[in-house]
Amino acid sequence: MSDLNKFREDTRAWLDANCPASIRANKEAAAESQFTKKRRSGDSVVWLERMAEKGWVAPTWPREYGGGGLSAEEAGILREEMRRIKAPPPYMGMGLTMIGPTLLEFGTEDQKQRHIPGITSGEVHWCQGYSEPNAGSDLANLQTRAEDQGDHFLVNGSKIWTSGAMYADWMFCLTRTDSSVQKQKGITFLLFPMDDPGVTVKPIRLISGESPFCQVFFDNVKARKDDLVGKVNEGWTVGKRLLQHERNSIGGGGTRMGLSVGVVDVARQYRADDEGRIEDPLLRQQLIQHQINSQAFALTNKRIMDEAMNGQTPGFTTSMLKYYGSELTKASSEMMVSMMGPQGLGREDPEHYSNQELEITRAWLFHKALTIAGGCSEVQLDIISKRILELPPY
Amino acid sequence: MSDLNKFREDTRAWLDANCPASIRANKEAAAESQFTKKRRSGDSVVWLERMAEKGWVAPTWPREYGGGGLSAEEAGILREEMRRIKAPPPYMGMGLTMIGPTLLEFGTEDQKQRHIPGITSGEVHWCQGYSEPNAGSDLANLQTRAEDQGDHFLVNGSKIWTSGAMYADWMFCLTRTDSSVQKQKGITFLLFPMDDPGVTVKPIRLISGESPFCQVFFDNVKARKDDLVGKVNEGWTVGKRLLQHERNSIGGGGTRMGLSVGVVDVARQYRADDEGRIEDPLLRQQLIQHQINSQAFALTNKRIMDEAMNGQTPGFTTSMLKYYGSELTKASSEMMVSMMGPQGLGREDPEHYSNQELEITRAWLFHKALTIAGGCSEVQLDIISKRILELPPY
Amino acid sequence: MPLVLNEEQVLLKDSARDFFANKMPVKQLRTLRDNNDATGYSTESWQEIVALGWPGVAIPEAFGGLEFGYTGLGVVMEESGRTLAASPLFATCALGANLILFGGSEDQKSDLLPRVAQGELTLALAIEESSTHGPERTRAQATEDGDSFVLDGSKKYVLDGHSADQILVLARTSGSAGRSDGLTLFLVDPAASGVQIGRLQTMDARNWANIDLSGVRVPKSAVLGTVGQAAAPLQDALSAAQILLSAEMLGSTLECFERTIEYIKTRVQFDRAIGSLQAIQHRAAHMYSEIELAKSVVINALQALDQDTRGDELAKIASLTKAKLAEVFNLVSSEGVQMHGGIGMTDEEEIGFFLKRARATEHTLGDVRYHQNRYGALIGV
Amino acid sequence: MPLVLNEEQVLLKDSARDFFANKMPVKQLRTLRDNNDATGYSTESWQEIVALGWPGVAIPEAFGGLEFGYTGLGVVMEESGRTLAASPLFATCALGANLILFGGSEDQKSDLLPRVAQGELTLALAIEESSTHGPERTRAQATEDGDSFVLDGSKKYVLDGHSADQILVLARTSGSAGRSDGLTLFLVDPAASGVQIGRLQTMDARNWANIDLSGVRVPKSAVLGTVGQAAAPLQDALSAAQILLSAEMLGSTLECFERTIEYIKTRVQFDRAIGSLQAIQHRAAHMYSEIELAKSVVINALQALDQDTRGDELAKIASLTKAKLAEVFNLVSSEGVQMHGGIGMTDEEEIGFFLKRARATEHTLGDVRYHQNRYGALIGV
Repeated sequence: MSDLNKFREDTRAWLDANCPASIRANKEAAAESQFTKKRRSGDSVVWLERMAEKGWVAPTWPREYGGGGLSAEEAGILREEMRRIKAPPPYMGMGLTMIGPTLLEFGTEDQKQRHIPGITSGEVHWCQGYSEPNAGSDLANLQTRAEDQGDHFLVNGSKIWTSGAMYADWMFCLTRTDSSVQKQKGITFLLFPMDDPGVTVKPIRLISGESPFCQVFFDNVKARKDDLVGKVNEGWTVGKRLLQHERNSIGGGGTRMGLSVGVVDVARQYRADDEGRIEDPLLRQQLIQHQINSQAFALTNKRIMDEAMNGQTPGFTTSMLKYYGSELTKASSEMMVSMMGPQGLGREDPEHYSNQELEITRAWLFHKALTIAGGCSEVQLDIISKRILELPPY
Repeated sequence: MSDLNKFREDTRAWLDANCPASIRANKEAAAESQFTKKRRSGDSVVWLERMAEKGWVAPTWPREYGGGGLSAEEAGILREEMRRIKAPPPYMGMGLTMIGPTLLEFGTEDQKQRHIPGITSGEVHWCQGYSEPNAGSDLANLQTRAEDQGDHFLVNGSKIWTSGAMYADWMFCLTRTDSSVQKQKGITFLLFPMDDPGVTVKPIRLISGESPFCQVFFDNVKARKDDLVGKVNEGWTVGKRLLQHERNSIGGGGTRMGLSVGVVDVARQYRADDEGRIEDPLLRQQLIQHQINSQAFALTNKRIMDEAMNGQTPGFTTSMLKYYGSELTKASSEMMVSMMGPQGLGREDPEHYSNQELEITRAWLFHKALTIAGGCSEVQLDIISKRILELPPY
Repeated sequence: MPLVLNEEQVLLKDSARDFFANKMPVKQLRTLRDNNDATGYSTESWQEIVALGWPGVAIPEAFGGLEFGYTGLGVVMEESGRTLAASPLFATCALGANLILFGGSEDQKSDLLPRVAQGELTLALAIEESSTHGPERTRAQATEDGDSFVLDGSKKYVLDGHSADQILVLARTSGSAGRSDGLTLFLVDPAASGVQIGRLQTMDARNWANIDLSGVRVPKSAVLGTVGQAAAPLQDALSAAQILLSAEMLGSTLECFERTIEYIKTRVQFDRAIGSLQAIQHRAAHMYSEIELAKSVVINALQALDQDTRGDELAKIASLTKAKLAEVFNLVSSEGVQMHGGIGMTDEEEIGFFLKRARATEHTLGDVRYHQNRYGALIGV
Repeated sequence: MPLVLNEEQVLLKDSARDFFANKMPVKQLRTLRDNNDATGYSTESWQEIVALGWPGVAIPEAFGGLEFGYTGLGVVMEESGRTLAASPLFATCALGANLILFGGSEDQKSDLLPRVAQGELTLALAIEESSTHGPERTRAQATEDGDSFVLDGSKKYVLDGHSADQILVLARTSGSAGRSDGLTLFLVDPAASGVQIGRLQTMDARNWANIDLSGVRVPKSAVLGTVGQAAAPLQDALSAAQILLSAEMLGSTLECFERTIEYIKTRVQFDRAIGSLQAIQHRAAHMYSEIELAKSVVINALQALDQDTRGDELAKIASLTKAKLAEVFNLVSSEGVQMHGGIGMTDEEEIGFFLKRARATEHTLGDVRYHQNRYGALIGV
């Protein structure tokens, strides 16, 4: 038996023994995976603790910081085996997906030791201080200042679109330390705790209703010198690298983006005849066109991954995937709301609208952000023009 | 009885007596209206001569140059009465629509006397020397040089898209007389005869087949000094003014652009069930959408004319009409060819394709030019952005 | 007839513009929404509208109105659309009053229309029974019983259904669902026994209600016009309402577009106003062109109403107009949010209100597909 | 299976690219057209293709082919699409040979396929009878008469119908138009008595013919496979051909796009390259994205063929692929002409050839609507 087969057997046995039955195939438990330990209770805590002990909160990270030390193949097997029993992820968040990998690459030994274990144990939640009210897709155009005060920096300004800031313990933050140079050149990447008395968090209400986003204000917030990542004025390099992790996670890749139903389901529910065929010919047409594009897009995702495995670098094709995927997802919720007619117009009125209806209506509005956030569609098209097609600058 | 009613009665009587029966409601006769006298025969000559004698080739132009001296109302009545008996226009061409009005406004008395009567008698055909191979929509970027030789200019260079150059007697032409200044400032507007030995005309074959367009080459062509219109280096003012006459005549305004059938006819012929209802639901949908836009566009043409009558200046809305109308016409022939399936793919093969089929296929290809010629769609959108929406320059 | 407003209409439009901008800005709708206001519109503002005489703009002088025509009412609706003003104007004047005018007896007109014109009576029309428009699908039953009719059925998406003084209910006195004969309209008191009204919370923060009728007894005098003959006047009244709603949508579209153009002129990204980017400009110029078409179909339709065009010819014009306006309003409001970027996603910025309203108006009295289909049928393709 | 070419396929593709660029540039097609060439393709170039072994790329070794798979044939088709090369490759190899392979008897395969692989036999398939695709609509009759069948009917748009050595004719031995049972394929000698072939002049300058069959007598051995059972192998062969045609369309699309990008980089208007204009850039970037999708569906479909996917599953993939490619090729070629401006309108510039070819390929073996509809039916909506 190969080592990988052995690993699969062991993993399966361990998961069977250690993943509490109550949280398998359980939607709420899956939602709780975004919470740190202190916001959980019961089996969800047990699961997190057991996985953290194995290092499987961050399976491929080094064991010395609480990771699992697994190879990519082993991690793949772990994912498969977890999917098999419908186990939720033990923990999710920007610590794992963004700042963790960034610190492993750019952080000092001291930073790794102080910050990574809190992530791999699911105890410390991180949020991202990137966007600013006036910056939009022009991220580098940031105004939040950090002043060197000897052993620390003093941070003043504001960040927006900070997801989950109300629950975050720490922030990784792009700050301006030099305004006299080209805007990308005077940026510094800092870490600081959210319980600093100078931090104020204000939730943002969206057109779709409540949201995880916040605006965060800084009034003389202290960031320790040894929480500077990379060098002073060279934070843009660190920050851009981290962004590559983000771009792939927005856009939805033409998928349902968390919706429990797809566009064909909705068409069948609201617009089909007794045999499930869509009555309205135009609608049927739109639906087919959409399914063709979704299928072609899914194949494109696969092809580009396959090419990457084959040694071709995807490079700026990620911009194409972000552009097309986000437009596609937006179009699908657009169609769903349209098919539901007046039943797609409800606002938090569970008496007259089903949960599914309200969910889709919220998603329709929220999906308008997909083509705006993470580099809007226009910016992605600019990148394709410049970087891939090598068209002259406008 | 009012004067206008009297005028209508007289006109009706005169037309009844003078418009030969053989050319009424006659397609070929209508096509011949683009020819000068020397290229016609029979009743078509009679009709031109009689109308020219009345001054009704150019009904509103001054009588002293061979015009009819009619008021706008009278000219309207004349048009209506001609329509009533399906009389073809006595003569058409750029002399009447473009250079004639321009000379009446900018020409010297000598120029009017020498050039206008040839137009009002339908004896002298004009062509337009504007576009150049490298200029495209950037008309002012012209290279054809004119050198001052004392009593005349020597013209060298080339013009393209010169419609009807093979039959033209004269050309009105934009030439470069100063290359050291901003490109609009060194342009001179000249007239010269096409039988100058330095003029060579080469017909252009289009993707749709034979065309009225030519490329014209100038090798030391002489233009008399007294055929300079306006001042040296100020020809752009004259040329732009003349262009306003052109812009309205291109684009087709969403109409059939000379096609004998409309998109609904074609749909009925190729894709309808026995009751005339379009079978293919998507096609029906596209067709309806197109009819809605055509109807809305027709109403918009009317509204903008009505507003102009009401004292509002249409200004740059002509750019919108050009943009939308040309896209609409292009879309309509696109649909027609699509509906005809493989029968829409013929190339000059009357054995296997009907005349109508070949006509539509040619029109489909030719209509691709509508959004390119006379200021392409992109230029019209630029004009709307800058002049109407007042967006900052890019 | 020239497709332009006459001087009086221009004056009326200007004063409506001022009124809605000053008295009923978008902020008013936000406040109504955030307060879960029970009426769903400002009764104070409505009284001001009444004082201006606008409920009677389109009502003939013979019935106490100003007889200023549909174009007059249309320009008021258009301006109300600019600020998304919530008021009984649409349900009562554009929908209810027209139905009475086209379908009521002389007595009913003389009784009801002056009260509408005076702002003393608000109306709602209960027709829809499912999420797709189509009066001929009506299943609600009206059963004759001596001197009364007894009404049973469920009505959905009734505009102002929770606040109107009287509800016009469409029910079937004969025939079966799918047929347009046998339809009858009844004036029903919302307080009558057996009437259950449930107000909906909709994303555009306007006022729809579902209404259940269970053994509701009305006298025979409550029949509007003639028993079984509602279809024809109903079609005309719906056409008129679709046109007037399109006028409102035009105002919203224009406002949304102008706000977006203003925004992109000032919003700086990568050191330049985003309105200076050609790709944005071309999309803006395309929207401009579509809006020009929208303007034309609206004024044409209002004039057709004023010229007494009725029946299928009016329905054709109404469908052309509503289909085009829904398409353009959807386009402009979607692009409006996209061009506003992140800030456009927040509830704090008003542009999102236009996006929501675009959808809600599309689904009022027939969506794009419904009107495209009907237009196609009426032009015979 | 990873959606990438293997090394051998890459090598084949590279040599095909060189071959078509050097030996069969677009200029060749222009010359054929301008000379009204009787064959409609260069027999010399075809012999070179034969020498390279490409007619047998997808034919199993057992029948004298290279057994290099459909992906192999696909990359050759793709590269031939770049120069719009006219040759018997499509009608003979992608269409005819597959039909024999899927539907012929062992004897027929052993007899015919090696001759195709050797370039000794060219084929044409006569199925269409009207301007909309749909083999089940076949009305052409085959009447049994002793040891023969007698064929009567009219066939349209037969690819290479004027030049092929043998014509595969679809006719009805039983059943009626609209049914897919009762269809039979016959091998017909174009020189046989009663066969009338009229070559069409099409705008893409490729080779279609209409074929009339009037009392054409063929022996029973001319039946391909089994009498009345042609529908299933025909569906598979058509799916394969639709996929291979899509590969060709992909090559044309890529070439058209690359030429357009090159052009806008150098074409100056108003003192700047038009490719520096953001509105043009965004349209180019959108096309790029669509083309990426087109690439993915084509390689996926070719691999599915190589993995022996057949029947409705293959039909679904074929319709997805052909529908997407037709849409993208139409888009890219229309934008290509528009972005080339005036010069793009001239016959002298080659971009117009791509525009015409886009339409012609769309209408070969089912247009966008046909394939969208079929895809919808196969995914059950």
